[in-house]
Amino acid sequence: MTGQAAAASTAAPIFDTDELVINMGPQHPSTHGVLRVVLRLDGERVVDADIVIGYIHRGIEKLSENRDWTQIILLTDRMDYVAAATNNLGYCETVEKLMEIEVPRRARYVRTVLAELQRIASHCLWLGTHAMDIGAMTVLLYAFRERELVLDLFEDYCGARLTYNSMRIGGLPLDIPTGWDAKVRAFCDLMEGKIPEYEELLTNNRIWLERTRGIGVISAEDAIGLGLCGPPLRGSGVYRDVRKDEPYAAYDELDFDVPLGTRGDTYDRYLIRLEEFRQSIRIIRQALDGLPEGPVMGKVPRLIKPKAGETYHAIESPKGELGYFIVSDGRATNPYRFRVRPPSFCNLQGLRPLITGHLVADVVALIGTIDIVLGEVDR
Amino acid sequence: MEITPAHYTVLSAALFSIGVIGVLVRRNVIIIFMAIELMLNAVNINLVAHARYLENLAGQVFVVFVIAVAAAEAAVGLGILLAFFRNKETVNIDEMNIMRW
Amino acid sequence: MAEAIAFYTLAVLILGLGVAVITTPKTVHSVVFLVLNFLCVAVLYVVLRAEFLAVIQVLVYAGGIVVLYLFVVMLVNLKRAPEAHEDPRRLARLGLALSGAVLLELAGIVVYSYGRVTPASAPAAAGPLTGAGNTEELGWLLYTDYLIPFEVASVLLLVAMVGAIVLARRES
Amino acid sequence: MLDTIVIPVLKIAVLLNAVLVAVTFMVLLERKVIAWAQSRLGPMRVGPYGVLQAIADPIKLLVKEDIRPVRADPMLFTLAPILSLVPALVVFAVVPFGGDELFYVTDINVGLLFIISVTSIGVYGIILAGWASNSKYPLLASLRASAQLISYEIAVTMTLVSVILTAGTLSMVGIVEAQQQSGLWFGFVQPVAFVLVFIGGLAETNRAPFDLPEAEQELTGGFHTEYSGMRFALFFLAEYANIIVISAVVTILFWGGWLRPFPNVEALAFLDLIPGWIWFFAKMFVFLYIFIWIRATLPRYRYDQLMRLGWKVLIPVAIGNIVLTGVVKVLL
Repeated sequence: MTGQAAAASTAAPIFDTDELVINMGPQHPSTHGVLRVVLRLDGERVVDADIVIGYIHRGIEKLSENRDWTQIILLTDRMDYVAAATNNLGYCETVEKLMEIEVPRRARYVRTVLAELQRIASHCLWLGTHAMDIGAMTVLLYAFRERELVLDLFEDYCGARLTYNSMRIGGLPLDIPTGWDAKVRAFCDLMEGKIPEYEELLTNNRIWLERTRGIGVISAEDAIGLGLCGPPLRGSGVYRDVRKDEPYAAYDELDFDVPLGTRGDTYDRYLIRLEEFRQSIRIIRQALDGLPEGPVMGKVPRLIKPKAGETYHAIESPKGELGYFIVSDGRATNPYRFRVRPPSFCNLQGLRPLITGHLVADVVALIGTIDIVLGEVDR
Repeated sequence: MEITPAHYTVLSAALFSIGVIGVLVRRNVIIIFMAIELMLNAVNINLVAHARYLENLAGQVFVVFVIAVAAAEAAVGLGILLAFFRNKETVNIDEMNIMRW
Repeated sequence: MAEAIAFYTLAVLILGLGVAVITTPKTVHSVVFLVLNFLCVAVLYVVLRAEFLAVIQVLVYAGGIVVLYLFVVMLVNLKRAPEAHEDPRRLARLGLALSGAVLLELAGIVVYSYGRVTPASAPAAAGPLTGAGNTEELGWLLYTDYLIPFEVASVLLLVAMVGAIVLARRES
Repeated sequence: MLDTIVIPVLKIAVLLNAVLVAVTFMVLLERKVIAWAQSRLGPMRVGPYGVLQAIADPIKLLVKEDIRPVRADPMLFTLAPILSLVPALVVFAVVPFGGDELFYVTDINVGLLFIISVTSIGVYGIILAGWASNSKYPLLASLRASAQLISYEIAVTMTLVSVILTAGTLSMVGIVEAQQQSGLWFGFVQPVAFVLVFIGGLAETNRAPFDLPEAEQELTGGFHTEYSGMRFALFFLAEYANIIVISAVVTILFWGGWLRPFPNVEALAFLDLIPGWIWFFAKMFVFLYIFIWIRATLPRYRYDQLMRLGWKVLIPVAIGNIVLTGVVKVLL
């Protein structure tokens, strides 16, 4: 074998077959964390994809089985770390359901406000990164500018900006600070003016339309079959929103619409999330208007120790249906079994059928459109 | 130190011979194509040089045609090469001994 | 004097790069040498007052045709060197000898033809072609005296284009 | 001796330095303008309002560690950045910054073709960089880049034919003089050609929305993924030098180069107080600004859409424009 032959065979035999295998991630600018996608390409077209997860698996579920019930709230912060408040909410409500604790009405309203603020923050992050993946860099900065304001509100409320640990079993640790509701209202007014700014940059932009219309189409049957949830499911026109179907917190007392898509493509999912901004603002305003007086903490026993039993409870996190399944054996001060149904993980199921047949450039758009957080996928 | 057409002709002849060596000695078809391009260029040098010294632009016109032919040759030749490579995984001219596949 | 310096420098470069093209083991390097060779030839055209051709040489040859070669070289990434297969019927030495014969023959022609013309009658003293209008004159010739060859060339290019697409397309 | 060697060499030296300095400030301008578009401040630390960032960046790149992947092809890996920078600088030889002989290195009778052909050499830098890195993303990016460059080169060259038809010359100075004689900038005579050339210019310089070869989100940085330090800086310089070239060429071909607005209207003669080169740089600056503005605003095209735009829209329109120009030229 001559030197050249040796060089040629050690150099990745890229064009030996007609397929090229490339490894997207875990270090890649647009896999939103440490997702790894092994793509088999024919030219630039994706023939098949293998999705590898587990790079930030921290064993949160197992850890939770060795923590007492209150300590787990802090762990849930670290699952979907861009939407910690909804994670807290889901967990606390599940335990409350298990223990049949009555949560004061004021606490439920404040929780709703927090959850919707969190939805705005999470969608801001999604919008910015999704647009950035498709190359519109300015939207990223605009969206993060508004997300910053939400984080400021959270900081005002609980002192933390990312991992809030903002709820307790039975209610809230703190009542809202004075003047906080006025600040939230001011933010809502401001945010309402900013949504058209994003829309101006994207919604009718020809390049944006070409990059998202008809890309990653998924039919309603397929979406249900794949177990998608949240905006990807609603983008295909399936009416499913836990806030409406199984109301929790104060959603049954508030009025809002669930936006639905018709074509089930990336553009529809984009429109839905933009509409959810508006709906969230609407919910926050109603909740603040109707904010009842009263305590924010219900009657909770000193030692939280649910009686033996199991329960499943789901909420609508910004990314979809976030469910907690908890088994208590009634003896220990920790759960016997703790299991999370993370929306990001379920939606990630859809990635492979979505990207197959599309181009490499679409892969990043489609990873963006299902809006995953790897912390939640791996847990 | 005056440069005469003879100088250019000698240069052209030498370059042409290099091309001939390439075609006759190398077995990689791509290299052989490139050697042919060298020969075409040798011819072009000759044409341009004589166009200048005979004050007749016809030589330059022919260079334009030669370049056009070279482009056509490269396109078709490389197309055949790619089609062949897809079937036999080789660019060795000695292994190109079949008339059809 | 200036022309002599330019000529000899370019001649050395052209021949050296030409030899490099056919001797380098790596095909990609060959292509790079070929580009450099063509650029030198283009400069030689400038010396010969054929600016338009020089530019065309760079644009079409260096910027177009050789890119095609480079593409093919990159697509045809070989597992084994094409030279590894030795055909016993192939006679490289004979090839070299034949090439030498061609060179000798060409040299003979040059010596024969230019040896007989006396320097006085040689047209070597010709000055630069008329001024700046090289491109215009060339265009004029192409569209009048050489119109039919020009059209034939364009048809040839069209055929080549269609042919290349048909050949390179994958049968599915 | 003085006229044939000393003065041209001096001009070249001044021009090269000016271009390189302009490039560093162009980078600063881009960072600043994009920052303002995104409601940020941009570089603020080095010097007042970050002005000295333009000096700090090259210094940083110069002293950075130079990394060459083990399996890279040493010769081509070194050659590629050079091959991409040199053509970008060489074209400045025929760009006239003013009407006086002082403002251009040379005026050759095939100036415009010279620019087209020399920029077409720049593609080698990109292809070879991708190939020599011996890495998949750069290879993919370099294949994209070369296909893109060649396609858009065809469109731009086709379009320029109609400008050449209008001007009747290939000389850059001659084209501006033709605009002076006709009293009308070619931008008004050939608006379609202007738009096509500008779009093609965006694509040829790999700028947003056609920046696929360096699409960070898809290809992790494109063909120069494996490059670092000064080698990377050479690609960077080449890209921005090319942007300046395109802006200059567009200014010369369509917006009268160094001519003041309405060059034939006597009433505006007072505008001649402003020297031609200032007009030139002002116009060029507008285009540089538009380049940056577009980058801050638009998403990126997908590869197949880019190719479709090039082959199915720009080239047919360019051919139509040639035919139209020819017909009008014959009729008038």
